[in-house]
Amino acid sequence: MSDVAAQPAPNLLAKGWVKSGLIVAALVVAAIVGARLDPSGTIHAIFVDPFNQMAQAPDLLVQTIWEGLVSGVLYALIALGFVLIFKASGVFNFAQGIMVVFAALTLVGLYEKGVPAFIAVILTLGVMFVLAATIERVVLRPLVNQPDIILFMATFGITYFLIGFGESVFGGNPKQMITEQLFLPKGAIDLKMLGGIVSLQKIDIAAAIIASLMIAVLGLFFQYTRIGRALRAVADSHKAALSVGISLNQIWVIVWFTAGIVALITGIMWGARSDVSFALEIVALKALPVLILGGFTSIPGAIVGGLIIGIGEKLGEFYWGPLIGGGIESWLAYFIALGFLLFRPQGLFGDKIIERI
Amino acid sequence: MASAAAGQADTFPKLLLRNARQRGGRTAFRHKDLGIWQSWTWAEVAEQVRAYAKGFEQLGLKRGEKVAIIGYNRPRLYWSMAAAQWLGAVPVPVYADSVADEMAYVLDHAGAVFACVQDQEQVDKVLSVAERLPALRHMLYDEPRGLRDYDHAKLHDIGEVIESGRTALRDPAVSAAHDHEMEQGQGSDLAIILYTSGTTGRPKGVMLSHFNVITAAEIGCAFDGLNETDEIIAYLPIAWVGDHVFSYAQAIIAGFCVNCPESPDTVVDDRREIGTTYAFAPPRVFETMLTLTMVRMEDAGPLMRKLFRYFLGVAKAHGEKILNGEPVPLGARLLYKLGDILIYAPLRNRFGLTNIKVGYTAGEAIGPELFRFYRSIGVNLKQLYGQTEAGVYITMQPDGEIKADTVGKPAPQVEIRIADNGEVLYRSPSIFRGYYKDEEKTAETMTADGYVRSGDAGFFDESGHLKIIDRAKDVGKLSSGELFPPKYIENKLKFYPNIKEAVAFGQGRDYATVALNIDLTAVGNWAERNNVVYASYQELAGHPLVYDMMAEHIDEVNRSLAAEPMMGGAQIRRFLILHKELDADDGELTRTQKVRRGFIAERYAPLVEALYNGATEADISTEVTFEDGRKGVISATVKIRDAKIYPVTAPVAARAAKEAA
Amino acid sequence: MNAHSTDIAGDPVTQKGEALLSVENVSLRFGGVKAITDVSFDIRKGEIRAIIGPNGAGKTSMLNCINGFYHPQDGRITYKGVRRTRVRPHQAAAAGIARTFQNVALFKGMSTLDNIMTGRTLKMRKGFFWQALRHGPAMAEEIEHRKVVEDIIDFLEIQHIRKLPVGKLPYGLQKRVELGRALAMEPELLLLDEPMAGMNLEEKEDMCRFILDMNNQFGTTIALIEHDIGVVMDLSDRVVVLEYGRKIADGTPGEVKTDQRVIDAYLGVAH
Amino acid sequence: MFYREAGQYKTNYAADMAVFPLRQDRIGIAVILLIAFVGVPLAGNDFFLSSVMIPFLVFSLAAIGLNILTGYTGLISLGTAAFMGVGAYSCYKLTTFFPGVNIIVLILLSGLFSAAIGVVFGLPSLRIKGFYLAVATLAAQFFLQWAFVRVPWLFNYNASGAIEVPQRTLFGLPVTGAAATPETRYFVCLGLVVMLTWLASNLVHGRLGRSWMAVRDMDIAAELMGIKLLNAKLIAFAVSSYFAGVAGAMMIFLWYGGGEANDVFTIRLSFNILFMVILGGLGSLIGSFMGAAFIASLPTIMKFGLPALGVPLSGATAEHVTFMLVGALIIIFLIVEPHGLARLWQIGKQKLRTWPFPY
Repeated sequence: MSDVAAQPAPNLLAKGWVKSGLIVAALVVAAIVGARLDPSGTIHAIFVDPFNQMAQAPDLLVQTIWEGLVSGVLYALIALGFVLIFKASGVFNFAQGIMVVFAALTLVGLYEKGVPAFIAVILTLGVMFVLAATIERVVLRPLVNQPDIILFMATFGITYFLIGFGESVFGGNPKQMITEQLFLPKGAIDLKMLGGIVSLQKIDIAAAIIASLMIAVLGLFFQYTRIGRALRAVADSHKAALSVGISLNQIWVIVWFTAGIVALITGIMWGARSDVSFALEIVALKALPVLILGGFTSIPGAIVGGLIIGIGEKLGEFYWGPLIGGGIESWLAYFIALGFLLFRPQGLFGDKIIERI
Repeated sequence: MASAAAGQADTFPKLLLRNARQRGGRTAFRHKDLGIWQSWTWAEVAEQVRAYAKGFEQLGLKRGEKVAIIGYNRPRLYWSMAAAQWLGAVPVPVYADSVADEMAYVLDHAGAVFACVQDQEQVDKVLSVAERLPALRHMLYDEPRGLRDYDHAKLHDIGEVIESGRTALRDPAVSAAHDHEMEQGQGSDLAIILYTSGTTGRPKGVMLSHFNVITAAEIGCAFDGLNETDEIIAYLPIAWVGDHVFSYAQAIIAGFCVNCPESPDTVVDDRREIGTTYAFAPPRVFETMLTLTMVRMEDAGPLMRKLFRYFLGVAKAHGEKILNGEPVPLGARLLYKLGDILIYAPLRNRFGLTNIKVGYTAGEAIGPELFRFYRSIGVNLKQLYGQTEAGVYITMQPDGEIKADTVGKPAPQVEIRIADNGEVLYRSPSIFRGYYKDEEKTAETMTADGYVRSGDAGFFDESGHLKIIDRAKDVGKLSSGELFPPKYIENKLKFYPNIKEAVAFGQGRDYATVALNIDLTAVGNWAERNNVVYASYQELAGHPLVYDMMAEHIDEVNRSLAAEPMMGGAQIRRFLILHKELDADDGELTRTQKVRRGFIAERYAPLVEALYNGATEADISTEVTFEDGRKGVISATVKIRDAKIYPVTAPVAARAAKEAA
Repeated sequence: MNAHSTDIAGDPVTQKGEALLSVENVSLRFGGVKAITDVSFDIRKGEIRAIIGPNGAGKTSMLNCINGFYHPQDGRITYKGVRRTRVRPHQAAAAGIARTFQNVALFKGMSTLDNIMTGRTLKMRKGFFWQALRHGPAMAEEIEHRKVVEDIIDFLEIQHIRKLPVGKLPYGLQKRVELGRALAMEPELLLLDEPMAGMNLEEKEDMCRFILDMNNQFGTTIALIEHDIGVVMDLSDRVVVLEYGRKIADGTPGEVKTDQRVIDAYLGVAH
Repeated sequence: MFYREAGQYKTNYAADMAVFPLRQDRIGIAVILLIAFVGVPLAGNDFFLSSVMIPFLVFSLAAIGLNILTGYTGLISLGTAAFMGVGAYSCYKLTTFFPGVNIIVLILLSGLFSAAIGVVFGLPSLRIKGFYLAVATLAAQFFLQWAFVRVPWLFNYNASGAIEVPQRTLFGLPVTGAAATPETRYFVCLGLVVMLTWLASNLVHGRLGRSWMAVRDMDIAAELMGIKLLNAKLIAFAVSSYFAGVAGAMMIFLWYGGGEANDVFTIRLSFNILFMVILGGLGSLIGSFMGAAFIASLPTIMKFGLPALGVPLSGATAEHVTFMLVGALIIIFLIVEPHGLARLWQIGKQKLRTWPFPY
């Protein structure tokens, strides 16, 4: 993906076009936003009031940041799945979000069919492996060497198929995650701090810990196993990977399976916080701005990006959202990412690209 | 059709003006240039030619002087001819691909004072021999590319010459004088000198008058009903009589449109775009098209191939009859119609022959299979026999009387007689006035009573169609004095796909014999089907069953020879199959794959000897060159067989046909 | 060529022999990597100027600086007497600098004709409205430029591939189309980056002919990078030799050929 | 096979540069138009017109819009539905402000607003490319979708939050609103789509189209040809959004007869239109129609076709199976012909032209 971003010559922002365009963009957003604002004290409401609130109720600020942190972790987990696949196969896997839902649904569905919880987990892992192998055989292999956009579209196909398949098998109704059966903690810890109470859900703490653990494991896997090194090699060059003695097809199965494991864990965590249903699909799209921010190929980028997006959007929603009617969570993440992108087209951790001709 | 008109319009410039008056708005010339078909109407062409002629005059061209025309088929080169004729000068078209030396000879012999050439390449060629051309005064070119830095003292852009003439013609007095100059021309004036590319010796300049060329063109136009709606593509050398008559004379007489292709490489595409109604091509063009068809069809899907083969079969069975208007059962007619929708019409479209009214092939013998193929898919392909000295037409095939193995009946106004040695002699109003600056050759060629010796041997068959056997000088005699036409026999044999090459012997001998080469692909296929096992060409060639097969072919050839007048004596008595393939690397074939009969007779002398001494086999060892250049010796014992001889059935009535004509 | 051919000739703003473009003390770095160090030379109006040197000598980078694709950190580039060090590529194009690329950079999804037509973009003026109608002025303009393009097609002898998509053409023809596209811009300065790379002898001869014809007939100034020393010696008026981003020689082909440093560089003598 | 090219020659550049240089193609287009204008209204019932043909036309127009951006200029957009929404809401506001102006004029004008918004969201395209840009267009999708819900001014402060389509007439015939017959609406849609397709075809065959494709195929070389990348890209965004906007206005005013952003202009619609473009064929106007026909008709075929084949399906299951099949078909199509239906059509046409030869 050498064409992801280009910065052939510096000083683009100095050029009139972009500058005036940005001003227009800002004006449009401001106009729409402005229409929602109380006409009196607009500047005060935007630039002073929120910070006042933060200072006055630091406990609320901490609570908001924590909320953001947790959803950020989950975004980061989805983004992680993307990055794994993108790094190893150059495929922009749009189906990652659905894989999360599908994994969670399978787990719950198996449990509902009477399979013990942990066996269900193992079986689900098996299902994810079968899925990875099938995708490699049925989708990726015939499409090898096709342009990126074609592979991208194919993952749309996978998405649709998995939605239809999942709903046919498990039904379309939202389900409850089997949190207790997996010995995940429930309830909340209330911390007294900063003159108020900050409530931390235990499951969220668990999620943060498990996510950190998983990232650590993945890091070790990449660093110290033969397959892991091969995976890193393949990210640089397909030929290099072949020289390690692992076929490209095997590598694809392995990455997709790894992404499947990540998806299952994400699904469990997410399912524990809300219902397990295909409504998650839209939420999963949030991983995309995370990717923009972190760069498509950087695992640390995915994590940091996830946290920035998670915290940023919660803060924005909580302190500035009400000013314009709320619900800005649906798009704020994209704007944050876009803002970053205009200044660093290759993402936070992406490599600077020198375009050659 | 134009005989009456020719009374007044007896030269090409006059006919051109007639066209400008009668059909001024119709397209006269098209040239695929810069991506589109640039077009000129008759009125525009007449105006251009008129101005061009004035430009010529300004450069000093005089009545009777010669103008060389060198290049591929370009409108402006055709106009150069007309413009020269306007002034009573004589155009001398020259083969564009001839090397500088040949060109120098023709230009010098003709005494060309002007040369109108296509491009830089031809300019360079002429300049390289300029010192041998003292008469040459000016050179005009069509394409200025690359010529910018040349010395323009004697070099002119045709466009500028025309422009300059046009400017001069603004003066009414000059204009009138210019037209008067043209009026001076008469039908009996020399219209053109066409140099024949003689296979031996220097080219000879065939002089044709306006009357000759106009008559010839009218014969053709009337014969096939050509009119102003026809389209022709001009791609054959402008120095060749066929092109001159078809693309210049007939176009002006009938008023049809001449289309000049973009380049020699794009003729096929250009022909398809135009969809010519009147076409001419030597057999090799048709052959290449058919070969390409078959090769491409090999890559088609199996279903498509089946369909194709099936309908080609249908076409073979009924196509020609339908084209000839003969009765065909309704079922077959419907089947053919279906084939037409599915295969034939698309094929004709691919060949660019969709709108074809009549197509001609000439120059050499066309294989009957090839000829029938085109006719069977609905292309009205005909053969004609012609020569430069005849102003082209000698014999033509009338509609409904088309045969693959004859060249047709004498063309209108042409009289033919066959000399005792089998040579074809002809006489018509369009025959040439003589060779330029070569009285001796002219006298050799013309008989006292005005017949022209064609140099070809032939005979009339029972229906009055002329069959050409070979060059008259190549037709030999057996010791009995009967005709022995080796090439004719060889060609008959080579029409069998199993026979790749044949060499006939018999000159001065008691009877005719042949040595054969089998076609390894065809016979190999046959062997596979019939479980004949063989390890090499030599083994297959010596196989008794293969000999039996060849014997059958020879039997058929003998039977057909027996049925033909004067050919009965040339039946094959004995034959053998050579143990090796004749090869150009060994000098047995020319590089153009023609057998070198004399060389072969010498090289395989023991075998030839055995053919005549009654032996049933003979030993031979020959030196061969392998593909990697190494030399080796092949030895073999070659079997010789006798063939059956049939009693001669045809009347010895060579002259009888003349009355039929 | 026909009457349109005069359109292709460059506008003789400067006298022949005068410097059309001069490069002074130019240095270019990518991060810590020095691609070009302190290189100066000039290109005179109407000449064929060759830039040669071993792989990685910075030749292509030099061309990239000239047409504004890279911006050198130091030094100045003057074109037609105007300093243009920080020019953008499309501005360079508008100023009459065209180029071809080492690895053919054609628009693969388009036909030969359309590729060359894109070279006319800067000369086309009709607005959006007329283009949307594709009748009247816009069509007249298209036809006018099509004529120029057809002259180029004729010049380069690529009539038979006029309507074929360029992606599937043989390499030699692609190079020719690319040259046609650059020529369609009616450039004053034409930068050719290895125009003959990967060609067989016959194709090379054709290409040499086209380059010389272009130079002769239209007066186009040409700067070319080429590895085939024979070609360089035959074609060029003057040669500049780069090695490791530095200029090691500059002069006529004859002078350069006998320069010891050039001989060393090409024979790989260690420094 | 049916192509008889012999005798079709061009004597001027205008004919040579025609969009359909072959006579058979021109006849084909004429026949299709005849069927569309005469055959379909005569043969189709109301259901067919309003549930099959009108959606097909609307989607086709939107697909053409996206194809100009993605297929011709190489910029992926996942925000088409949002730009359609801008058109729909603009049209709604315009009908409110200018009740006297002809509705067709307003539909055409509403595209301009969409184009303006499109340009704004197209600005990042200079700096970011490929999937980064795709994600950036999601910003437009979600922001605009949010705005449609949260800015009550856009829907005239209706309690329902939905656009309520007023009745408007053309030559006395009701074109929009409950009283408009499917035939009328069909004819209006058809007329608009035919006209706009013609304009799109003109654009892509001209200088602008070449600039777009140049940017798509090799942006660096395009810039060195003197093409200003930002200009070319922004014009592509503008034109693309214009088409999307008009399609959106048509969708609400001529097809749905009213509706709410969250139900209609969702990201799923954006995806669907992207499918149409990819399956139909990137960089092909005909492909846009084919893709629209395919994607738009698939659910209907599933709904009515499978039971007809004897596969009994409940409504919900049918929907699930439809999803699976759509997903599978997308993958199969991509594998069989990554360049879409248009390429298949091209190949078929080439076969017919070279028939009986394989090439």
